[in-house]
Amino acid sequence: MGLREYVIRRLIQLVIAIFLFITIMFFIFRLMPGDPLSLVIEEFAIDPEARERLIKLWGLDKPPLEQYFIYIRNLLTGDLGVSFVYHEPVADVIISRKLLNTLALLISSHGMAMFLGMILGVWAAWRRGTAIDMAALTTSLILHSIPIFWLGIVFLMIFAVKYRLFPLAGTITPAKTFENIFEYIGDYLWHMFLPMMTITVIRLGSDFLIMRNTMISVTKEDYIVTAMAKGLPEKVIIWKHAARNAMLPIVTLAGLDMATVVSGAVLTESVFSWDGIGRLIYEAAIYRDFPVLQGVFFLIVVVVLVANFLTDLMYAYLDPRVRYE
Amino acid sequence: MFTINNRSRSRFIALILTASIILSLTMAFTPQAQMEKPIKLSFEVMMPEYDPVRIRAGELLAEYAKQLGIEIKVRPVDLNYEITKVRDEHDFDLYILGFSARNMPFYISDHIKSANDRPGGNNMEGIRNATLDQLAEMLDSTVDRQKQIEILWKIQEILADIVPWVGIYTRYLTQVWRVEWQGFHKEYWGYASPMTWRNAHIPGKEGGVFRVILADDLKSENVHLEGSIYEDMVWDALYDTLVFLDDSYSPQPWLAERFEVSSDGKVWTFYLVKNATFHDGKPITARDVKFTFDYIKNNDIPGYSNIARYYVKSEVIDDYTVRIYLNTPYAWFLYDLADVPIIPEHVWKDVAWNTSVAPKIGSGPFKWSRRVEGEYVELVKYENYWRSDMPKVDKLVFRIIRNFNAALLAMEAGEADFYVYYIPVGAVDRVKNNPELHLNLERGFTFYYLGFNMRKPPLDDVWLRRAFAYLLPKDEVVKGPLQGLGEPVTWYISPYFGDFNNPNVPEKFPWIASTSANVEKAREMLAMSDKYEYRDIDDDGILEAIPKKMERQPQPREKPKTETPMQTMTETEKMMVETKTIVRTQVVTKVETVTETVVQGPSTTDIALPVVIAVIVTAALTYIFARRRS
Amino acid sequence: MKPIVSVKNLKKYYPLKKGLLYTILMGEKEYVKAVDGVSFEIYEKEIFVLAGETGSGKTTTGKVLVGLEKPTEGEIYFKDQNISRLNPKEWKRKGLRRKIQMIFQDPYESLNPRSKIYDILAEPLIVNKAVETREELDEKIMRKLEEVKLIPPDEFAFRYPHQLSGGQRQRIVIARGMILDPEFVVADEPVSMLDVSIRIDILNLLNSFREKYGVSYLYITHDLATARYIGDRIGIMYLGQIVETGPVEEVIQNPKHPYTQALISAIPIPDPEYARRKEIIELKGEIPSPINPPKGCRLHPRCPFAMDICSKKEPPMIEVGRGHQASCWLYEKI
Amino acid sequence: MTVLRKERRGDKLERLREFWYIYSRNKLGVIGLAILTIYIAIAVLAPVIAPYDPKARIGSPMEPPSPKHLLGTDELGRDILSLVIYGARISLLVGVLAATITMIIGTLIGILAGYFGRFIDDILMRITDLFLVIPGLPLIIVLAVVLGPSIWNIILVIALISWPTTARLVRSETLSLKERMFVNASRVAGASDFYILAKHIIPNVLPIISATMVLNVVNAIILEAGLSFLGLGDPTHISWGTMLYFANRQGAFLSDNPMYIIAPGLALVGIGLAFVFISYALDEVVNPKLRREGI
Repeated sequence: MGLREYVIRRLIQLVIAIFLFITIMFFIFRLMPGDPLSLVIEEFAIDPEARERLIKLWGLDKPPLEQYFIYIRNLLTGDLGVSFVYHEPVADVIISRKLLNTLALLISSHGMAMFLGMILGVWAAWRRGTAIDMAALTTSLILHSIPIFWLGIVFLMIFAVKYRLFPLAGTITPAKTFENIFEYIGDYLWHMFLPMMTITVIRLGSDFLIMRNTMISVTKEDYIVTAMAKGLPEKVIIWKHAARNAMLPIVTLAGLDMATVVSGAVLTESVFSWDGIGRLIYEAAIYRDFPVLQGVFFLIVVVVLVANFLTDLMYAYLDPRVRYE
Repeated sequence: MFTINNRSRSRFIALILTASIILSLTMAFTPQAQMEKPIKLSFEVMMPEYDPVRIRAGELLAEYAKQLGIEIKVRPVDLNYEITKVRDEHDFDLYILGFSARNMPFYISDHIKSANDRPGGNNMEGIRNATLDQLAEMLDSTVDRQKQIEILWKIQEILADIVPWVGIYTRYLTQVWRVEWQGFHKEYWGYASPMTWRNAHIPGKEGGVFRVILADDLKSENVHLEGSIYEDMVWDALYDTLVFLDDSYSPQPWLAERFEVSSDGKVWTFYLVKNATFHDGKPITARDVKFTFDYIKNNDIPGYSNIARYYVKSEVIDDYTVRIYLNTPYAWFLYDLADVPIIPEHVWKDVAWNTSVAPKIGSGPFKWSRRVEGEYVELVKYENYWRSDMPKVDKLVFRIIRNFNAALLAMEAGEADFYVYYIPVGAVDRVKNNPELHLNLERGFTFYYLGFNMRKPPLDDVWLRRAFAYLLPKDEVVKGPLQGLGEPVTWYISPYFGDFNNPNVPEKFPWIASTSANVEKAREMLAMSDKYEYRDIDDDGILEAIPKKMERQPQPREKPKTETPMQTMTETEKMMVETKTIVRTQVVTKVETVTETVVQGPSTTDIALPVVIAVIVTAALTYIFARRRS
Repeated sequence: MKPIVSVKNLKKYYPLKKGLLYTILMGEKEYVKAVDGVSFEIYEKEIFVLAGETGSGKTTTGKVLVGLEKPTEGEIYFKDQNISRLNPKEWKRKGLRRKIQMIFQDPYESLNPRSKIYDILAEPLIVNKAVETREELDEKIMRKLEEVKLIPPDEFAFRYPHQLSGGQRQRIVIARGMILDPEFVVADEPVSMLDVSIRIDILNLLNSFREKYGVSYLYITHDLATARYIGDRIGIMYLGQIVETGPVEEVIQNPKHPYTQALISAIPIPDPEYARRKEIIELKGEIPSPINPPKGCRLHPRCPFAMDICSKKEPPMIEVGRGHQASCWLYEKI
Repeated sequence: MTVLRKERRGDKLERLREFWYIYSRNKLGVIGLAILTIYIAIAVLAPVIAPYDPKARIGSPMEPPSPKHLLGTDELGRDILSLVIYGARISLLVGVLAATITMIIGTLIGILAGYFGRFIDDILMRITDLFLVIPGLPLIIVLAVVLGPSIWNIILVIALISWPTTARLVRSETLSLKERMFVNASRVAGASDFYILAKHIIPNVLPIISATMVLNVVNAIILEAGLSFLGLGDPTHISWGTMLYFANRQGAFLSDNPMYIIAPGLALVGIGLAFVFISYALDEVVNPKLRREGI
């Protein structure tokens, strides 16, 4: 039965989903009251004529439907539009230092959380029911219920204000001249430490739980029981047999859990003044920078949908039991 | 009871659901008949949700209004939403907004013209006053300062009389610097001024780095693109202007060592300093000045709309003399010039005005060095600056810290030298008690006010608006949420603008002068109304406004301190008024007929979502009910 | 005698889920031919057995008969009334729901674990508006509980299914099937999930309803022993078709179709005498896919007696005894 | 038959007792329930417990903790302890209401998709997938801006974002339930789709997803706090999120009273914990496959 047909079908679904998404987003953003110029009025008494000129310049005077068609047409040619605030093509706004900052923060923190979560999860699952497991479990449940921004503030209060161990804001020491790349990286990591720890700690809770639960079910599977019966050393069984098989769900979930990841990024970046995509989203919403908002959402959704698609394909390819339905 | 008839029951439920939805929809869209019936004094006051002080101000107002029998719902909203409702849809009762009115004397005409009482126009309160229209028209074209003052004084009196809005409080500009630094100068934004960048230094120390905290990143690297006030701080250091505004807010020569104006006020001649150069070493000549203005005019650059509007052409007399022609006498021209950076023709002639990363060859005391997006902007001293005594430091670093807590901590830690932005009240003591920091409070011109929708009865009653003016606990707002970092507003044009402020206003119009809530006075105001009778007819503790018959004229003694504006006018003004009234009235009546039919119902956004959801749910339910396996 | 139910050339195909795109790109839709041309009659007070392996289409036939599935082709008559094209609403309006009922196989699965026995039994009465008052409802439920030998009824009525044993549950399942006093009941392997020790009781219970109320049954099973115990006539199904039909005793004692013979020879029989007489017939290979069943006789790739014609033409039903028919080319000349 | 009816009530009680028996063996669950009870008591009895009126300005601004004001005062001189106590009301309201709406939307869509299948399923699931993918907080920011800040809008918006997970779960449960024999049995008995949904599907779906529903409460509470913290909440209501927002805005960070930040945060953690524990325990009770010894 056709893998090819399955791929084609999923591909078409993917395209439809993306199209549907950008349509919904476009109109939701247009629902927001005000235009990019509304904010200006509080700071400067902007001349009404100048305002109308700008509105025309940005094509906001056209009916929404026409704007939509123009948007779709531009999108098909790879043009995401021009930011109202930055006056740059949206792609340039997004693919910038901000994106790198966010990626660095998210990858390091989530990688760390995953790594620690896995180790702790495996370890706790193996000692299931003991006091240690119980303690780890309770801790992870507690972590699950801490608001991420609050933890960030508390970290700042303790480590940045009280003990001055880490900087309060920013990604590097401003205007410092770095001797070499290592010095720069060191400075960058020093700035990243607190936001990274914040996300790691919060994330650790759920990663640990997932890993622990998968491990528990994996250890009940026949091949583990067989391995135990064969008298293999415990370490070998845990790490070579059980953990490897339990790893899959956590990796998959991390990819699919983009929504939470982005939300966490918005709050964390805002607490630590980390100049990244999360802040960009927040500001774009406040400034009514529709093109940037659409661009960022487009990027996120395409990444997630394509990731989903690839994961499904991988599964379909790897696991003969998956039916292409 | 026991016999369950599924079909009839489901139909019944579906029927009820549909009926209730239709009913609620009709109720939502039915215009409320307002004209003849008593109107309940129940209002909504909008303010931007992000500002705790304005929210508290609204809550305090509501508290006192309740004592009088006026119900006020405090509704913090998104700023954009508020502006859309207020300016574009005129769908509001009361609103609180801030006005960073650095150009208030110039722009006030924009806010009071009847013609601007249109969606999107700046006359948000719906002021329809022929006299104000005349005065505004005159103000726009009057050059003579004395005359301007005369007109502005009159405008202030009329505004204080009809009360389309009431000022509540001004917030001080808060500025912090490390005590060792000196040489700061005041301008629009207090000490974050061009002259500060040129002059700041540590006495007895050569060079050094001046580190300024920017509350936001540059949105683009182009001096012509509208950014935030923080952006202007960077460009002020990078570019020179023909004139600058001194500490007392009056224009002084700068790149133009002197200037003249023709007797009709339309032709300005500027004599440039001769040793000024751009950062690439080329001299700054009259041609560059001409190019700068032509460039603005030809591109219609939004940030300089006044220049574009009044500028006709320039004439290069010689390398260092340029003559600028305006289409009408324009008194505020010099003030505007203080904002126009002189750009080099040889660099900009082929550059589009709105490129996001434009050349940064400036004319100012600092050269562009580098910028790390989201982190900092670094400028270095331009060694060949025409003022050899400036700048005093080697480097000017703008460090971007958006979080004010972090910014203040950076100041404390000695990581920055100068901070102009919001200081949370909780942190004021901490700054004050720090011997290394100096906290400067500057009155400034930003003020926050309560605006009325005068189109909407009973807010069309001047006595009700005056009552509101009496209900505003301005002092409590200042003492409470503002923690003394500001002062009550009792004027229509800030004393900051010197002579433009009419000092008689508080004395003549006690409701504007009132700084504490005075419920009794407010009640008196209501009693004096000739338009409505304010009485609680349904005994719910909230007053109703009952329209009075038109025959009942107000008794003359009820308006003791106000005169008809016409009587106070000079003869020339009267003439102008008469000639223009015909045109005006036509416009006004036309617009009025439109606005009168505006129906006050709930806004579409308020009901759209619940309705959509309700419809979907009902549809889904009815679907389940109706469906049988086929 | 008139049949109470007669099934004529019944077909039930399930389309393979392929999606629109596949149909457009690849043309023809593919089907699982679960039931492919089945005909039989059931007479009043008769128990007709449908027997066959898993996947032979017997359960699908049962589902179509009670209206759970719609036939792709063919007709079903209930007392001269064509019920094959009716939708659930019409089933109810014509009162067929009260006359045709089903007893399910799995007593664990077929009772909602969150409903009490009382509610389970009340459901058919309520949805069919078969009772007027609460008293009547209570009374009917009590009576049925007694009839299925769950005594005293109030002991059981307010329990949850998980509080009962498997046999007791199956009695509940039967009580539910019988509570509307139906005339025809499809019993889908009603005893297959039960311990052998209580199977007889359940079968006897079914029989008692036939004696008492004259209910006819379509008894679906893969177990020829119970078929022999309870059935009057039997139809042996293979790949969606009936290959042999006739009186139960006759078909089991004297099977004609090679498939039937193979089925019967697979039954372990404790009687050595009988076992010795039996010839062992073994089929080759696995049961083929019902998506593309073999052409001609469906058994031919597996049949030890396969002839040329078997792969070319489908055999007709051939009379091999009194009321005994088999669809096999072996008997063409007889 | 009077005897029967008495028995019926007793039976329900017994079921409850049985449930409690299993549940009470789960220590975390009991702790969670205890915490929740305390919170509810605080919310209900707020006027009695709170030492001051939360809106009254009774002290000087930003006082550090003292015997008079156990947690100090805020920038308006209001008692922080009283504010935290009253904040329980809004947080609970938001959490429970948002979770309820989430559950209603999610269950409705999940059941429709799962039960009726085919194109309804296709359409609903594509929409669900889309909502599942859209990053929640940014969309909430946008919607909060669209709808304006009010506690009801926030509840609505949170529900609008959270339903897809529930819908997916309900759908898969419905899919397996509708193939169960007792559904077929009911159909043969002549029950309509509506009857089957109401009597058989929903009662069987809800317990299985109950743990998720409880978890939705935590998510809603934390989301509300996050939104409020960003300044997109409803500043006229006292919730822990808006308290943190004001604390942050007014520089409690740098003032003498860190409790302004610590206290509402801890309150949030506590309520979150209660629901997380309960959810965890419920999961073990309802999905016995997960049940483990010793916990």
